[in-house]
Amino acid sequence: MPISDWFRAREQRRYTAPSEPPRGSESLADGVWVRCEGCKRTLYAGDLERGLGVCPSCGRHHQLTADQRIDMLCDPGSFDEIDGDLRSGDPLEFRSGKPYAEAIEAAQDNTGLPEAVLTGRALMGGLPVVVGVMDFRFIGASMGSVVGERIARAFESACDRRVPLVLAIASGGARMQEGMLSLMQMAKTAAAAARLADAGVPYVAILTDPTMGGVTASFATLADVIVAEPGARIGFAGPRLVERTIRRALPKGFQTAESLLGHGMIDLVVERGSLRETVIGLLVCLAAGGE
Amino acid sequence: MPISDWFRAREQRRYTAPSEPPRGSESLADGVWVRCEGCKRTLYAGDLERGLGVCPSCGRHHQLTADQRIDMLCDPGSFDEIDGDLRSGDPLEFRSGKPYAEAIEAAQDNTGLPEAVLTGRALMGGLPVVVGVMDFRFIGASMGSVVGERIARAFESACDRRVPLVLAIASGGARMQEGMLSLMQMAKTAAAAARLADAGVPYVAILTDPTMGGVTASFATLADVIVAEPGARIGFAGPRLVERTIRRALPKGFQTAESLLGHGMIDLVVERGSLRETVIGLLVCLAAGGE
Amino acid sequence: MSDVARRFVMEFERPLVDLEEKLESLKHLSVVEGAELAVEIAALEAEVDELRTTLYTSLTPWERVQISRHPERPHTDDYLADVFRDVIELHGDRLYGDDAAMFAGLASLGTRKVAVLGHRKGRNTTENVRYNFGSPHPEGFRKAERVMLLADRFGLPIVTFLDTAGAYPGLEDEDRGQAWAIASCLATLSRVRVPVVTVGIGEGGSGGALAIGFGDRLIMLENAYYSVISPEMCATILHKEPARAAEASGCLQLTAQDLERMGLADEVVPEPLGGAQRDPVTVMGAVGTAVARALDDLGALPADALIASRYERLRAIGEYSSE
Amino acid sequence: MSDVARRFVMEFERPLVDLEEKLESLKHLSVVEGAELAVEIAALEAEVDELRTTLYTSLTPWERVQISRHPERPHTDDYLADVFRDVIELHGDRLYGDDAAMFAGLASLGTRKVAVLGHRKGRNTTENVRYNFGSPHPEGFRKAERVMLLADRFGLPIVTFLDTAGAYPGLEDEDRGQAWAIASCLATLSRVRVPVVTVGIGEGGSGGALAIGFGDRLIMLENAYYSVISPEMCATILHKEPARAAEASGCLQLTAQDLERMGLADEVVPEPLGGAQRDPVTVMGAVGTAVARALDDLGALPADALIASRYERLRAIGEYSSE
Ligand SMILES: [Zn+2]
Ligand SMILES: [Zn+2]
Repeated sequence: MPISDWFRAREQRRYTAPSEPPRGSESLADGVWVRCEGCKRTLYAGDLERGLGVCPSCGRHHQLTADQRIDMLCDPGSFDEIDGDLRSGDPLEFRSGKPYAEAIEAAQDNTGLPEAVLTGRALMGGLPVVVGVMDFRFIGASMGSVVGERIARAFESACDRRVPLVLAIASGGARMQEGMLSLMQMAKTAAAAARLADAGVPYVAILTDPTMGGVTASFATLADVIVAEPGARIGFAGPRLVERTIRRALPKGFQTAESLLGHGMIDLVVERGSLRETVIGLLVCLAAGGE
Repeated sequence: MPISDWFRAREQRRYTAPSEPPRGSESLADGVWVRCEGCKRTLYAGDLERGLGVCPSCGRHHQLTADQRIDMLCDPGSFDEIDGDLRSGDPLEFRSGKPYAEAIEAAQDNTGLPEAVLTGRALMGGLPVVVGVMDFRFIGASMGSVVGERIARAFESACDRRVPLVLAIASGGARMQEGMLSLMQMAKTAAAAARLADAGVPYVAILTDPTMGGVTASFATLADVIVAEPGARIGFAGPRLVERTIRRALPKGFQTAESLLGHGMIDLVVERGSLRETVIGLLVCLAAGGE
Repeated sequence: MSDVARRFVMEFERPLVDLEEKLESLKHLSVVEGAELAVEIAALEAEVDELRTTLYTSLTPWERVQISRHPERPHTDDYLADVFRDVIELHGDRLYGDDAAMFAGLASLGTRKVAVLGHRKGRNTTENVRYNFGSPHPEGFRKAERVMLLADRFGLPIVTFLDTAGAYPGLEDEDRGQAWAIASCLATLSRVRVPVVTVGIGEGGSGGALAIGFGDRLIMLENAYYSVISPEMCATILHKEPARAAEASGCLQLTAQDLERMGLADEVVPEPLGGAQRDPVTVMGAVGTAVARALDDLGALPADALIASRYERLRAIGEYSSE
Repeated sequence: MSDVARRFVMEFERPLVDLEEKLESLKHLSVVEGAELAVEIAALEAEVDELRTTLYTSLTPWERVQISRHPERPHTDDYLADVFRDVIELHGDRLYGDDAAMFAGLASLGTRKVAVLGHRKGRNTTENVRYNFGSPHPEGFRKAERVMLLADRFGLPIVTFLDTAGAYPGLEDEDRGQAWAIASCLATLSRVRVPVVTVGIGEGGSGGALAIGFGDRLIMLENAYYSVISPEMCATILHKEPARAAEASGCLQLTAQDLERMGLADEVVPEPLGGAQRDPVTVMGAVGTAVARALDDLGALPADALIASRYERLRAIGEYSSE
């Protein structure tokens, strides 16, 4: 299906069956009007929504919810969640700042999601894939035990079934409220990624705004092909920490997708409107040799 | 055998049995007095010779002949040449400048060597190795068909016998008088190096002054461990070409072993007096795991 | 003929172009002054035709080198646009930078998916600066190696296009390990378990070409060259006179025909009289066909046999005697 | 006691040091003024002893973090000098640079040859600047990965020493792919077919420690820490007050004891009262023994079983429920 048809199909699906609003779709369409952080203009929420969260005025790619991301990436109705039953514990009984247990509950209430990542089986352009999407609203899409476990299982599921893995990534980094259990998710997901690579099964990562810290330094950058959305902030250390370290102002564009493309770190910067098509094109290529 | 004992043994061997001077040893000891290119002082040739070609005044590491290199690296009397019967042809009938056939003959007469590399089986600290040493006096130790063939066979011999390979390298690059046959020796030796690496057999390269062009860009830098002698000039493009390209003076130390160490390209810069010991130490380590 | 004046003229074409220009002005006169010049024009046309045929059918190696460098000659980007479909460029070495002088990507060739590598040259100054005149930095070779490994992992054949005067001889390139980057490409290219087909489309300059320039088949365009050293540099070394490049070109045996004779090239794709720039579409079509045919042949081999034969192919190169 | 004044004093040691200094001056007086102060001195000595014991046997997590950062604590270089023999440092990533903040090399441990990786900290300002205070650049991680692969190829066990506040958060480090370099280390370390034994000897700061910080065994010194984030940064994020690092240290459960309880550390090597800097030789000896024992255990496993168990070990980390 060409991308234009698919957009039309998606529109129809969304607007002819409005009885059940998609889980978590309120973020961008909270009110009727929203403010674009890029151009500071006030936009009609419906316009932004229809434009896949891309500002019609300045082109800024706003964060998407997990469900919006699934909708824009997967063939309609094809997403079949796996491991949706996993829930975070509070292994450190972390009480400094907002108690962790409360933070999780608030995030769940706010997003309607069980955790910061959704993983499942799906189709993309008719190709079976394993897909994972992260939702920044959920405690900054930080990687605790559940995120690490679902990501690792997604790698394993792709490996076992020999179907490509597509991850749409956003994250503030590790989830400090889970301490070392969180840090070790980096090693765990990287090990799972290494196994998938050794098995010769494709893995395409889509880095979205923002992708930082322990997630960038583990599974996110171990993909066969790394695609990023325009303007996405991508890095390891937070920009404020870098600024304090170097004691001067950061250059314009530092840690953006475009800057990292120039530094050789990512394969492609692709606008959201072409993203699905590009990823499908990549999967078709990477899966071709195995036939 | 500690290196000091070995030096003593070597001295004895050289001076108690002077009846047959080693092939090609005239280069450094041509007359009684030689001039050091490092400090411009005039040195007693015997002193330079006894110091393994290292200037006692400024420490400059002068080029060694293939035989001197074998003497300083291998256990006394252990070197057993292989493929010594290979001789260069003149496939392009290259006549521009000095005719190639004449250049080869002159080099053979001048050095007593059949070609710019000697390869063979030997012992180093009692360990069986395959060893190759290049002699810059032979048409700048450029890589033609014979050099490429002997190097490739050395890799294969090390691979077949599963003994480490040690190459003491010097070269001006490809041998242009053999045209594309010369260029392709880069791919041939690199392919042989790749096979040795995949077989898990150690390969230590010793880069000496100078190691340039097609040799640096093929087998020389594919070693598991790269050791260089102090002050050795190592690079791809010749310094004059680089200077013409960038249109300013080259910085001090450009393309030296020390500079490349700082740029992360080589493992160790080792003085000639410790070289044998260091290489043996490396071989002992790298060979240990296979036991 | 009206575009004669705008055409890029190679040194050796000058006599022909002078004649062509004379013919053109005669024709212009003829329109103005009547038909009395017809005989003279016809004679001149015959002379032009003869010279053109003589000139282009007895090209010296140095003249071929000039054709190989012709700015209007089809470049890697042209092949990507004309011969392949669904091209997805892959950027960056994931280590230091993205080198525009080296194309790397995935594409369709007919019904086949392949990885494509190629040196890039521009058509104008802006492009040439961007592509560094086709001379890669270490990050270009490291990107190429990354994509070789990607192709290897996913069983995609590799098609490479050679069009470089050589790796860039810059100061920082040396510091960042130009030699290391090329050597690593060579080792990787020798061991990838997928078919590798190389096409010499223009310049094949030394190690910078070789880094993506060998494999299971080498196809050369009629006027492409492949050489251990540039003719100019060879002349400089031998005679301290770059101007003796023509002589050096002959000595180096760098033409497609030389390579075929030496058994290094498997196939020479003919070009129209005067060079590929005279009819790029036909030439590119022929290249596409030749590549597809080579891939058909190679696709029949199991991977083990493929890399064994690639190794034997390399091992057989060289001329020497055993005394 | 005469070196009290010259000793580096950690914040929490101040009351003890004050008392020790008072005791010392009393003793000095006693020498000059006669023996009438003996009773007072004896009382003070008892008080000092009691305080010392209390202080050092009830260390808070934050106090342990301070001990882990003690400048006189044995560092990687000290272990290389004392625990290993025939150390050969290997330099460079073969891509961009050689990072002194990361040691990589080959060495003997008893009769065994191993590869050693370790963050490096200095003893003085010159060394600290040279070692970038133990915070590696991307080229440090890439060197480490290169040596991991070398060890893998030649079947050499890997021993790593953790002692870093974290990867360096510089501008060029980001541009050169700090995250990519760390991720690549993690993937490689997870799949090398040789035993990997990690020792936390001081600071274990976040991704920069983890890059060489997991494997088949994790041994922690009693006062080493290992944390997802530095206590100061955690306090800044939670409360915008770095000064609340003590509180954050407790919350993060970053001590050797915490790690052992959580099943992440396999063994805790005890330190003398006050920290490893009080008796480095004994501590280093104990570490050497622990590493050798771990390698003995692991050496019995075939490579397939080894990497399978390493993977299972990682896969088991995490706490969650299934609803
Ligand atoms: Zn906007
Ligand atoms: Zn001197």
